[in-house]
Amino acid sequence: MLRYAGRRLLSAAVVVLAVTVATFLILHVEPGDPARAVLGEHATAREVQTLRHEWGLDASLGSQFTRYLDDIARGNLGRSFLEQTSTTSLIRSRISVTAALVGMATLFSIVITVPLAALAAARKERLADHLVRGLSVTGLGLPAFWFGIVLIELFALHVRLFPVGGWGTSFWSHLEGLILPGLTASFAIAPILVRSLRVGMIEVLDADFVATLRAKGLGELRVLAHVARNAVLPALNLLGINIAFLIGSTVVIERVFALPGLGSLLLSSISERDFPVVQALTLVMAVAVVLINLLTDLLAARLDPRIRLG
Amino acid sequence: MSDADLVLNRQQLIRYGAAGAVAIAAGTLPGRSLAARPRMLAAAPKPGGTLRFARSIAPTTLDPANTIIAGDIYTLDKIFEPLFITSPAGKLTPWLATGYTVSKDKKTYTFHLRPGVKWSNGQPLTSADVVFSLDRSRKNPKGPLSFLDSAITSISSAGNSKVVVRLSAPWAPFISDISAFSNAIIPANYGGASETAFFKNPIGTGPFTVSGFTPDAPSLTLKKNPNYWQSGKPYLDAVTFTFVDDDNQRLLQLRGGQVDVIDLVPPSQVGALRSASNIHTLLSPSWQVDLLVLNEKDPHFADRNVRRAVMQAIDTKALAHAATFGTAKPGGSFFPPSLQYYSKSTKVLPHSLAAAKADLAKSKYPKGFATELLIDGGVQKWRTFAQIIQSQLKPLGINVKLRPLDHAAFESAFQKFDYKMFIDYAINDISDPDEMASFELDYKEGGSSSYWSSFNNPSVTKLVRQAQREFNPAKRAKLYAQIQDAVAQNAPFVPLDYPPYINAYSTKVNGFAVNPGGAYRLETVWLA
Amino acid sequence: MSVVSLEAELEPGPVGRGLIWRRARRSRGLLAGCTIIGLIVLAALLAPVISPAPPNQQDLYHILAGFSAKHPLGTDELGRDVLSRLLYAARTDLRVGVLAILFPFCFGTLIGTLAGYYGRFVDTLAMRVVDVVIAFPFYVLVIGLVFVIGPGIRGIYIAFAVADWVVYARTVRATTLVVRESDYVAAARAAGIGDLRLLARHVLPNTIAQAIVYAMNDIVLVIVAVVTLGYLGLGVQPPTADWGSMIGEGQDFLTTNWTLATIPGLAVVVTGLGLSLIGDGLANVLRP
Amino acid sequence: MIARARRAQRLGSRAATGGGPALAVAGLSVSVLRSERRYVAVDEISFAVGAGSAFGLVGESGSGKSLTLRALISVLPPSARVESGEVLLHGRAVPHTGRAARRARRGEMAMIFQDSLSALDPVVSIGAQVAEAPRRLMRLSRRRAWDRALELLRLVGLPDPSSTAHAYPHQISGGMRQRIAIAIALSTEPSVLLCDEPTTALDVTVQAQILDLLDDLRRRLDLAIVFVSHDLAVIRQLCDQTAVMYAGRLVETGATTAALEQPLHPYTRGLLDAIVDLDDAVGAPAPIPGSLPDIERLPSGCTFHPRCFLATEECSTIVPELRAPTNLPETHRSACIHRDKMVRQ
Repeated sequence: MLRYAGRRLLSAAVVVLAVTVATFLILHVEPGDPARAVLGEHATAREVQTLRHEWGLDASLGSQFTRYLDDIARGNLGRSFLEQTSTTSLIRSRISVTAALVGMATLFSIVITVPLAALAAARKERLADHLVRGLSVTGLGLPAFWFGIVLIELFALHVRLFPVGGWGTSFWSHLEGLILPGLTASFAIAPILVRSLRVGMIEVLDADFVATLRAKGLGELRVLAHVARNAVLPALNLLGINIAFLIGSTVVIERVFALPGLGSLLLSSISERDFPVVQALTLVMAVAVVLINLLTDLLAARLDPRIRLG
Repeated sequence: MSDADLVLNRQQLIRYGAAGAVAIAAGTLPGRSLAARPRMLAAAPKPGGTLRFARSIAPTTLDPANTIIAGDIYTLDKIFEPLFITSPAGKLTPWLATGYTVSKDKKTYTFHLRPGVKWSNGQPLTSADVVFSLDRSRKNPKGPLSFLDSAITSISSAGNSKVVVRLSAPWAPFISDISAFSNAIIPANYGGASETAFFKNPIGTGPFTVSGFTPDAPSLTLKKNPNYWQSGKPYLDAVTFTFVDDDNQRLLQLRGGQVDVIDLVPPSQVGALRSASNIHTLLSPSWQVDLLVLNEKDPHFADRNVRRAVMQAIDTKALAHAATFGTAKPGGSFFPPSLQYYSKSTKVLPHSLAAAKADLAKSKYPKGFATELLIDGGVQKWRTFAQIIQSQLKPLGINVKLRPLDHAAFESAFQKFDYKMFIDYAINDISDPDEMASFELDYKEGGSSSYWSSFNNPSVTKLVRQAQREFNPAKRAKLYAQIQDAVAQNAPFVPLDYPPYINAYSTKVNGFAVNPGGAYRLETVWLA
Repeated sequence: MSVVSLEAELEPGPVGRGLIWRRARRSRGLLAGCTIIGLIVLAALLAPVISPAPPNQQDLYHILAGFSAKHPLGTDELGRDVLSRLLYAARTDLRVGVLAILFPFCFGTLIGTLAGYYGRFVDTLAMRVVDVVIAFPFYVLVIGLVFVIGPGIRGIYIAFAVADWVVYARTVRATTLVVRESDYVAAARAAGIGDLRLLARHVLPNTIAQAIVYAMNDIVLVIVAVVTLGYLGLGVQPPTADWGSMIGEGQDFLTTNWTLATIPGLAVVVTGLGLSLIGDGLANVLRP
Repeated sequence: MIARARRAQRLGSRAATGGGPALAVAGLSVSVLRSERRYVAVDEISFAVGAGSAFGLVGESGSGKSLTLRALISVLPPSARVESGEVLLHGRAVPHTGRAARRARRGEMAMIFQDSLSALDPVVSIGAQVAEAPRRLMRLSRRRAWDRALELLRLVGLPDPSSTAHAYPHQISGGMRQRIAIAIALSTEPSVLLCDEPTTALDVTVQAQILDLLDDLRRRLDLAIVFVSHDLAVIRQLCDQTAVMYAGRLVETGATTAALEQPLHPYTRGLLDAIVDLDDAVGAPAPIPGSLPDIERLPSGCTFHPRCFLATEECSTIVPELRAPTNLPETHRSACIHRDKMVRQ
């Protein structure tokens, strides 16, 4: 197992490097000039040029990239154009918010997915199955801001159970502030997981060992637990991918609930063409995504011994 | 709309319930400003308490000379103060300077500093601080507003309480330029600290101070400045800013009682907010005008008749009513009504499809043409404006295709003249109209080729430069009236509307007011 | 002699053509799904006849009006009739939704099957490319695309073609890994059937179920994604109506006129329901 | 022996609830849903098995014998349903479906299947699967449940229980897997063990070991065994009572020796002739003409008549009863109107 993880970490480094190169190229090709964005409309061409020179943007693309690479090698992720601070300090203060949000969303989506998928599979083609289908499709069709605002109206305004938004100061207020956003984010992932787990469980329910379990006299819940463990593989893969998408798309959730996470920083730095911050964020997110994929594969091998780690 | 009606409303609310009040409110309240509404019971201000303020943009720096972003300006103006400021009613008011004397040739100004003003660390304010601050601002190569001080040749102190400023030529907007936030006064040599260290724990003359400022933090707390020169003020002990960029979320936090004041209330919510009994909505006139800019480098819009046809085809009354829910006044002159020397009698081309068709017939493209409208796709308001303009130009045979881009791509497109029409807003940062007039009409010197419209009318440019040197208010008013008429007749751009600043706050907040530049001084605010 | 237990109505291995058709006709879910989607397509085609007003006709003095005889579903922020826009939007969304996922579905499933079946080098290479695409920030890609090919619907197809196939690849690979180990694939390989025929006849029918189920969800995801892409200049350009933009425009009025965002949202949900019924129905029919 | 001691203590409690055979089946019928229509797959089956004895159920594939077993232990597939009849444990009737059915059978009835690989959960370790029933149903602590599992694995003859317990089903041989399936069945301390052709998929040598194990367990644990198979040799070795099933009906019942030496039904005679008798070099095997009818199109009267060498006109109209030939004891019955002719041969 360790040898496999080692080899995967090596290939992960290659992936992260590839992502950095791709982002660097596209960013520098795209329209929009960060110097102009900072100096505003009244700045003269000369002023813009002095700032571009100060940031080294007037050098050739090649030399800019080599300088960027050895900066990363030395652990310096550069300074933000827009805000007079290093990208690492910007990211450090926000990464815990996004990580907590992604964690909470994953937790909620698992807690929602497994029982619903089990119910739908056990009652195939009957009322419960169609209700679960309706629920999950509603989760897909209606966007995050819709659920967010409805949850706020219900649980933060009418019933003052949770804060309307914001990250709060103490650990408890962080947690309190994450319930509604986590739930909203899970509505985006859970529907896809429910569908896949349901199909998986229906296939497993036909397997003979289910008869053995029932013959043993186990209750329906215990039987479904066994079935879920066998059917979780494809759903686990989807969960791995979706967590990666979730990291990239926390923007909407962070905006709707005013959470100071990486998502809103990513969108603002892209729209202001704050290259160092975008590149630093992409690097961090790429590392997170690759680690999550590795984790999913290791978990899959752990869950299903038949899978040989190729 | 006298205050009595508002109280009546509250009683009706109790008697008829929310639904009844909404019907009454929607019907009776005109779409105009509720600003300057005298409180009925002028209770004495109660000191103490912390104001919780949810704002849309977080500050990235507190350095007055190096920023133009709203998030920074409306934070640092609580810490640093200029010699003059603009009052909520839009008037220049002596602040750190009690007044000034000017030489006969209008080229030398002597400012008298207000006695007894102390820095937040207790040190007295001296002329050396003023000289240091103004020189630092005007000589800054990267300063977004340093062009305002281009007329200054030298600044020197005359004793501890006087400062002498020499100009290269008479310059009417000078006092207004001095009132810009970029000319706020900071201690000489940053009070002995390094520049970065200074702006992390700034020392100012303003009503509040901040310690350990970190850019882009989710919240920021300003503490009361014990040495503030206005005795007894600020009433508040502290102000906590939280930064929430989603409009709905800011509003919900106010309704949920999580904050006391919010900024940038979306116009669509103003109607609903009127029915909320514990929330007050404040619409304050601004120095902003939303413009549809026509690119004269494009053959169609080089033709004056086409531009006039476009201006007359657009029904700004309907646009303001629908797109801003009646909160903004329809466009007329290219000067916003709140700006000094705005002329009510500008010869604006009235909206009339017939006149538009007539002008188009006289142009080189009588049967119309296909064109493109560039907008910043991320802003809902511009998407709505664009679709209205698109459908209002259709009857002329002008088929408009929309081209929404993300913010940075949008800016770089029009700044490279890579557009046919585009929508954006122009805003004056100071009370003097010269900033807007020269920036938008002085093709060569304005710095933006007439707001990227390439409008180059020598007679208009002459008027603009004349107005810069005219000190007699009546003569200056006449010059700006002529300028506004010329713009209205030549239509380099179509003024669409004048959006107000819309804030909302809980009824326990008193003394909150916003000047046309969007700034709100918090030393007058107190919590009931 | 193997015991033919009564539940296994079919012999293991590939599913005969005739049998698929017979099972398809009998599956209630599939039928219900087809009727829902059929009704929506019908409404889209009959849009010019049914809708009370032209979809783009603005009435700036009657914005955000409630339900009325003239406007059964009210008017939007530009005074346009919501019902008409809803019907015309069906045309755009179904077309964009289905076309946008075709390439990802086929390409992703192909890559997933090959990676899962052949393993080792092919698998590692494919999965690392997948990791790169997943890790890449979608927004930066979209803005780049707008610059290269300009705004409009083409951008949506390319954005999804570049970014969306990875989900299919990973899902299909996971199930292929398991199917590859099963007895009848080993038996078929032992019987000397070529890899290609074996993949098509034996492996794919078993792994396609997960891909189809996801594809049906994916169409809905495309329709909703049009909102965020629209802000950045990609996708359906105003004034053309589409559900995604109607939901996005309705966001500001959610607390005052909640129906503006909710009605197109429900339209997407009903379409999603129909598609998911079809997806599950197909998955059942194709399952050996 | 630990097992015996515990059984004695449990036996006490069960005896009190009324005598009667460990398992009795009265008029059991099961129908199956095929393309929107229901067909009878098991028709009015009745038999009984006393504690410590083994009952054989013989028939070709598709005769409904496996479905019968699944009906007894109520693990019928969704498409099948019990139409009528009763299942009695120690004289007490037990419900056919639902939670009550499962609770009534807990600690009473267990079952093992033919394909041992697909009968075990592939992703759970063997020890965990054996310990699951003691842990979940008998509320034993984790430690004691694990010990019980090792004990059971030793009971079914596994050489090294602790290492096998940590392995997974796909890592061990067919024979060993079947022993584990038996261990799992025994983990619920049943009094009745249903076996659905457990040895068919195994090679002969392993088959014999499993049969010896079952026989040994029957005696030592006083188990009632129902053994389904199509292999008459296996039935002769293990079972003292036997029933022959054809197209969902019992066609002959009786002591194994009687039924297999002096068959009273032509179908049983045909089955015996189809066996390659190693010591009888001369007689070539004579397979029964035709094939098993499909339950959707069953022949009228006696369902075997199209393939029967004794068939006469009435066979296609009269539905034969299962009873002994004239003036012979009811211990050996046959469902054939010409049963008396079979006696003479």
